[in-house]
Amino acid sequence: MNVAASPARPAVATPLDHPAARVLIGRHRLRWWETLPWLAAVGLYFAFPAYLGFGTELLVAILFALALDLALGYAGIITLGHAAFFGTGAYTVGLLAFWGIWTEPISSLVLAGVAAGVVGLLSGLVLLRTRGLTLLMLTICTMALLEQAANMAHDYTGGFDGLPSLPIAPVFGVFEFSPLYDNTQYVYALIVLLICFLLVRTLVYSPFGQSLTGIRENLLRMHAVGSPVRRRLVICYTISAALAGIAGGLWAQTNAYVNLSTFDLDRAATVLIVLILGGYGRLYGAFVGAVAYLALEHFLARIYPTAWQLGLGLLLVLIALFARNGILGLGEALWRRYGGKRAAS
Amino acid sequence: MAALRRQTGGVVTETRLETQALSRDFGALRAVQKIDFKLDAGARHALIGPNGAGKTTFVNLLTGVLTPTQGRVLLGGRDITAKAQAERVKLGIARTFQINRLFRGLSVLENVCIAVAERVGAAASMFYPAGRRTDVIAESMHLLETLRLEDQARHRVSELPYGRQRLVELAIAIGLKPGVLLLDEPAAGVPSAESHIILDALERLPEHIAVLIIEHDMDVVFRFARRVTVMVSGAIFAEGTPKEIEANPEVRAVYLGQAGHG
Amino acid sequence: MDFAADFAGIFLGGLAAGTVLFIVSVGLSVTMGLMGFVNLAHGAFAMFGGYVIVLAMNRAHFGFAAALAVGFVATAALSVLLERLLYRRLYRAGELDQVLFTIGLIFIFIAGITIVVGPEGQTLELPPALGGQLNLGFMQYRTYSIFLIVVGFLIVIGIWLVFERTRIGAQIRATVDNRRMAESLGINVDRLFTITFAFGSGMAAIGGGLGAEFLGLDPQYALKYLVYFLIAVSVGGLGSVVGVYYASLLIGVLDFTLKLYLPKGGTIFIYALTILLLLWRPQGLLGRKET
Amino acid sequence: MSKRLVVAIAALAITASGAMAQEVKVGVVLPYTGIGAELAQQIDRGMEIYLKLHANEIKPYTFKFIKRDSKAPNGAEAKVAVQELLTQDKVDALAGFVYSPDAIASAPLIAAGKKLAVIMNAGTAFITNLAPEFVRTSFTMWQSGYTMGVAAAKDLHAKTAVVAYTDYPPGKDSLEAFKTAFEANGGKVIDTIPAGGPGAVPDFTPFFQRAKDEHPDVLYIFVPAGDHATAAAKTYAALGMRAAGIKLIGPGDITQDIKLQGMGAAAVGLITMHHYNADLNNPENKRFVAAWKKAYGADSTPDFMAVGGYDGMAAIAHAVKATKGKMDGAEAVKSLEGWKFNSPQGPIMIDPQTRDIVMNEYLDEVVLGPDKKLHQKVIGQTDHVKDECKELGIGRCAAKK
Repeated sequence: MNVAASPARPAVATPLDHPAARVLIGRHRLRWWETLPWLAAVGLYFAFPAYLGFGTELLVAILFALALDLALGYAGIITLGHAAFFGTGAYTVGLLAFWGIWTEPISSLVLAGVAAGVVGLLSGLVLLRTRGLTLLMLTICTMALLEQAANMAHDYTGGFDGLPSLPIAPVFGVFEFSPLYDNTQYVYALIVLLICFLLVRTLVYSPFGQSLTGIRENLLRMHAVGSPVRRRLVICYTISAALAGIAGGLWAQTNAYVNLSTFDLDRAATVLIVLILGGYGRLYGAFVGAVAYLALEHFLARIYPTAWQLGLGLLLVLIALFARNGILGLGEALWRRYGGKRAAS
Repeated sequence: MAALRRQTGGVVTETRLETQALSRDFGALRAVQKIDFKLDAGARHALIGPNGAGKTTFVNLLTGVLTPTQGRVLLGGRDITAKAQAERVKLGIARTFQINRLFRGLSVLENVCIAVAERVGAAASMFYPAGRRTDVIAESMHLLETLRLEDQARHRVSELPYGRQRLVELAIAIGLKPGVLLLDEPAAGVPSAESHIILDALERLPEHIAVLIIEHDMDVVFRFARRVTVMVSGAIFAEGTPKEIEANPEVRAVYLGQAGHG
Repeated sequence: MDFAADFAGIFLGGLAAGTVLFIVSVGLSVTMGLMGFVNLAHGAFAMFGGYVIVLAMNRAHFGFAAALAVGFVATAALSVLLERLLYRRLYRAGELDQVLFTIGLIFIFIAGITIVVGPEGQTLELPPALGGQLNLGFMQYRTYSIFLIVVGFLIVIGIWLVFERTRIGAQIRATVDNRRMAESLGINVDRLFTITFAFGSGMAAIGGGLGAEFLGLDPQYALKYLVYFLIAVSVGGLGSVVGVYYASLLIGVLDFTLKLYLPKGGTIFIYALTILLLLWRPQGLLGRKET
Repeated sequence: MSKRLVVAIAALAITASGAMAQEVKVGVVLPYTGIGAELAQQIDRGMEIYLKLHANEIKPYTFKFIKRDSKAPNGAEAKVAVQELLTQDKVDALAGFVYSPDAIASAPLIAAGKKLAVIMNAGTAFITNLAPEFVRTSFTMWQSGYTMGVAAAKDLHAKTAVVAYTDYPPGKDSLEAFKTAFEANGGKVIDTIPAGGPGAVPDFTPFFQRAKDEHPDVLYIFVPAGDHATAAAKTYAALGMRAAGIKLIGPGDITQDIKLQGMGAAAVGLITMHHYNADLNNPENKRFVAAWKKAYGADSTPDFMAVGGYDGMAAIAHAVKATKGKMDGAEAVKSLEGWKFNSPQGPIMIDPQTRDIVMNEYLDEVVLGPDKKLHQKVIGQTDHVKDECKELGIGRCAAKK
């Protein structure tokens, strides 16, 4: 922890001992509670084996929300078109498998990520010149164009009905996906999520991630400190798109089908809501939001299949009114108010 | 470096930043017209003028936010007119804004770290924790100490009083280690009780930096500047030492007369 | 049918389609431009108004004009209530919190209408005078389309006059331009918001009623046309009434023409057009350029 | 509106017979919310009316419905619902499936779960090939489309036709079916116009204007029932196409009974081909409609969706009795192969090869009745219509043995 001492003044305590510096130095270290979501996920596997189908959907949703968080939560790219990449990934896996070209799951996922990343790069280069409502509309329209393209190419994509009963090879040639019991799918999805999560976590705590935060907080200032803002945004958008593509590929594999819904506004809007609900720009918002939203939707719909939207709508309105920055934001505010004693400064 | 040298009062100085016939139109409006301007190394130069005189437009032309309709911008003798804003920053032109442009949700230290990381070229690295770049953190912390902001280093910028926020604005610019520093009304909006902290900080700026300050507050101008340029209606109206400017009856008529009591 | 009549037919059809888009979207443009509030629930107000209008006609046997008036008033009243109680708290929140809030509101509207009225679509029976064909001298055309075009034109003239010729219009323009400045000039921005919001929602209601002939009316209305409203607003330029009018008509006519001659392209045109228009003018046709 | 999760139909369990009431669990997967909510309600009620009218025949069995919302037509929710119904609730049979993607997404699960799955609406032809447990009591788009193609050429004496269709699989299927039959019988389809998607209702004016300019004898349209169909009929009327000598025809989806009155006078003269309308004159239908109006109000009416539910419930009841309540998947399916039933739509049968329904198709014309309401008058009838897509082995319908 020694520093090249500044020549100007003999330091009594080095600058790095300052609490503010200590916060920054230690921020990327793993905390004990960060294991909790993963323990919970493992726990679910053993405690509720009957819910693994829903659990797998949840894991995919978390991954998708995490991908969006990188672009929206960290870099402040407000998009309602992220399903463009989810769909690209899903159709990459789907087309390869359905037409018998390639069924090996892990390499298919990589291809899904690459395909979505390319789409992200190309669209990002064009779209990220704009901001605000304009960017939002451009992302929606790009997504809609891809959806229409997939619909028009129905001889290959199956159009609205999609591609059914995809043959997915066993993972490592050993672990087969059973349609009825999602044990393999669940574990597979969990491991993919973990790997992607570690990547995102590394990125956001890197100087690159810090500069994305800077772009989100004040774009003009980032230009004024000499940051190549456009390039950073495009890189971030591309990575985010690739991760969304992996999420889409994973969805296609675990469900063994793909259809136009992977491209639709509903999916893009849902992932946005999930992220805002959980709390954007804070890694675990994707987890909290996905669990809260999807679980509520799932179980409310079982109890009250004709009007579950009422409960969901109330939840969203209440969180928006009373919590800034989602459930995690609410938790943080409560913690600050009642729980955490502020460290002396 | 083919630096330009010239004689000013018997001392050899070096021109850091220069404009030649710099103009900018907004539609039919000529906001800046044919400005020839020189900023010397180590200068403490003030740019004054009534509202709408084109001062901020001029600064935006210098930093590359706006592209000129005509004319050139030279840095150390090198033509940088075509360079983008970010490139000019790398070449050593930093600025502050009239209205704070800070990373409001981040801590004071992080605000400075972002600038420093960008300058030292750390900011592009993606797979290495920012927390391990202790050189960046130490330099930023040190800078805060010199500005006497260390006690606020942990606070979110949005929680600070306005005067301190202006200081963070300054810290970010200094963190870029500029050769030319453009200060757009650094004391604007700061309550008079706090304005001394800004002035103190300005006086402690490293001597070699060429500083151009846009300021309305004449106390600040006369205390800080060694040279003053008066801009009116997009053109240079007068230039000289503070004493000369104060004594210039035409300047008094168009400008000081209306704002001179401050 | 000769070429001129063909051309006129296309043009009128496109104008009618664009006018519907305009009437629903104009309120959204003004409120978003004025308050910077991302009100995705605008379509829900249009839907609510449409339901009030249809139910007033079908169950309470109101006339068409009377029902439109009732729809306007009821929706404006509801929006004032919501603005005072809920929206107001979120003016200073981030746009994402506003998105969350307004989507939540859409869900509540959808569930509410499903529970109270039912999931089935409602049909609006036009007065006989507006059905059928109208003889324009050189050709026959759908009476209701002509009616819509005229109404849309009157609305845009009306709003323009209010904006340009009245005190409140001047205040709105000043506030859209620079809110802080407007406040310092003593404009009661809060009150202005409420009035504009009520008016915008009322207009949405009228649009919901007038557009039901083309767009139908069911609980999903609030979501399924949202993108079109946003397209009109973004292409027109935030806060610009005339811009939204031009954008709606432009999109209406181009989309109509392309669909007629190249129907295989499906809905691709409207999205491709939007992308091109927005890349050409990111701030919208008549939006203010950001500096 | 207040449907509970579990609706136990137990009213019938009381009457003496000595036998222990045995409960059969049926998982019902329908879009209870969203754009399909109204369709779900029809099917739901159709099933209930069947149980009401046949309380005596189904003894000693009782049915417990476990209802799950399949929400948007994307298959994802339906798939999770089917999975949980099979693995958690251990249902004896599955029923519902309004949207084809829902059935398609669930197919691998149903094949693995080996339980009878009765499709009560989803009309994409090839679905029943995806799992041997699928039995369809509704229809495929080919049944009405193909029959209409024949009738248009033979009964309506049309030489040329333009087809305008909503651009999604049912629309494309219907187009394909109509075109195949129409051209096989001497007609010519001169243009096919995709007219928007199934989500938002498009403005049909440009599409119909194009059709009008082409002067065909008939304009065959397939659009979703409801707002789409109403808008299409109104546009047809507003453009004065009837006066221009163009007949508007289509499958009966566009004159769905619950939407018929809303279409107004514009619908009069519309000619459709379908297996059911609420005005059908047979004793089974009279009993069905009467029971319906008694239960859900005089203003409400069943439509072909409801009949799909009614017939599907009949199929399940038959399978339950045939397997003595065991409901082994293979046995249940076997008991339905060749099963005949006297439905409100007339006599029906399950094709033993394809597990698709075989039924009568009626050529209907919309007329204004003396009660000032719109009715459908049968002007022609084709008996024992099979799914021609599988008969002809077109595309993915080609049977995989």
